Amino acid sequence: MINVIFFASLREALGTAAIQWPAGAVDIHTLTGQLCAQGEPWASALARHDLLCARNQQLCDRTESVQDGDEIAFFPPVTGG
Amino acid sequence: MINVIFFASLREALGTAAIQWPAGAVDIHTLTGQLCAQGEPWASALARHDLLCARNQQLCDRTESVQDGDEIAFFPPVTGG
Amino acid sequence: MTPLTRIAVQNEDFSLADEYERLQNQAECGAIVSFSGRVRDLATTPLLHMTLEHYPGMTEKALADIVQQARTRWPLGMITVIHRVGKLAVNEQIVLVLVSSAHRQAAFNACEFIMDFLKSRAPFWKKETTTEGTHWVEAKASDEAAVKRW
Amino acid sequence: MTPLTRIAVQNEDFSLADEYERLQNQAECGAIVSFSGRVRDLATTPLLHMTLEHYPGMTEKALADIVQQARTRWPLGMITVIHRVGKLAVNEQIVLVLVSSAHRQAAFNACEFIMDFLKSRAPFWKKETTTEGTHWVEAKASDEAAVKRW
Repeated sequence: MINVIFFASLREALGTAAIQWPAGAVDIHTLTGQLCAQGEPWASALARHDLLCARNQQLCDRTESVQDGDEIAFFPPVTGG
Repeated sequence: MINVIFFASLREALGTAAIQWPAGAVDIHTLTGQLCAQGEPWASALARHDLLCARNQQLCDRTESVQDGDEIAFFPPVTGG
Repeated sequence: MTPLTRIAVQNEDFSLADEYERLQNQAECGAIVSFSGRVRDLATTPLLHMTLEHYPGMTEKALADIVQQARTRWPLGMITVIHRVGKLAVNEQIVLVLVSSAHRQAAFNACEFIMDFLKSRAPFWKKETTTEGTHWVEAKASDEAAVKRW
Repeated sequence: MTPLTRIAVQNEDFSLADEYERLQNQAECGAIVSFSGRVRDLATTPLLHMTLEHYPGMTEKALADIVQQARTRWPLGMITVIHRVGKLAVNEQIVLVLVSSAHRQAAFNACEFIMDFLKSRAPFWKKETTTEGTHWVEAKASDEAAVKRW
């Protein structure tokens, strides 16, 4: 399984902070497609082109590969400091 | 009269912190020449090409004009901070 | 021995004085630059408070990574990065970055570098509560541009 | 009303904490950058102490002028510049520059600008006393170069 987590406005739009998702997607791009295929609110919320993602707590591109046991996070642009 | 003052290593080289000098020099360049004409240690100490000068507590060039009652300062490059 | 890097993500307020005191030990590092950021009320509708969310675990790693990048670029002594999370009132302190170095420009550059990358790469999100409701703060293009300078 | 600019040339030590506290009032200025410099012992012969000479009267004017130049370049809130003179031991604080602004980059730039110009334009001179005698510190070409950047 993959632990998929969401933060800030994305978490609120999805109404969930984390889901367990079956392993199988080769990369984050594919995983995003699988999540969007669930319909709304997933398709709209994950369509934001400025969303960032991280694999195992490290910022990465959508081309980053995904493996069983990974923690994949999606979140809007950060606004700390 | 002009109040001419010296700081730091220049003050030590001249052995004096301040002198009263008759007005008459048109600019600081001329004044410097008059001071150097006193011989040593003036000629050598004031020959340092990196010496800075100030007229009435404002940094200036040697071309700055001099008037009766002015305070003219000579000093080495500053090293504060 | 005092560790060279101190990173903290916390609810509690911090004291610049205490953190500065900690950096005083290193005789060879004569230059200390600090940045501190506080909650501002610049909106047209009065700000009641701000809530800072973060990504526990990743936040500390991201900050440590940014500090490490700074250390590869400049000769630095001690570095402290503290970022608060949770509910913060107007005028409360949010973030502190302290950098010591033997060289003034290195300390300035590193402190600004850390702040620039913290703003665009560390997983924190601000939500503002005004008299008219709550909203997430939008990221600024100028912050992304600031990162591109380095 | 708290004055926007505070300039002090003094024998006594200063407290970053106290000066920082003074800048906390301005709600619109969320960014505060500070620089502090201390006496370093980097020489090959051990430094016993340092003596700072200055040009009373001109020093304060030169610092006020530098602060004024910074204010024409960036939108700034409160600014504090404190420089010590007289005899200072190794590790003692020499100089403090604190700048507040609504903008992070403005605060960083102004603090660095003030330090660069203070180093090359304000009439202070350092004399070091080591175990082998006393000597005046030489000005560094890098400090003059730092001023040319602006």
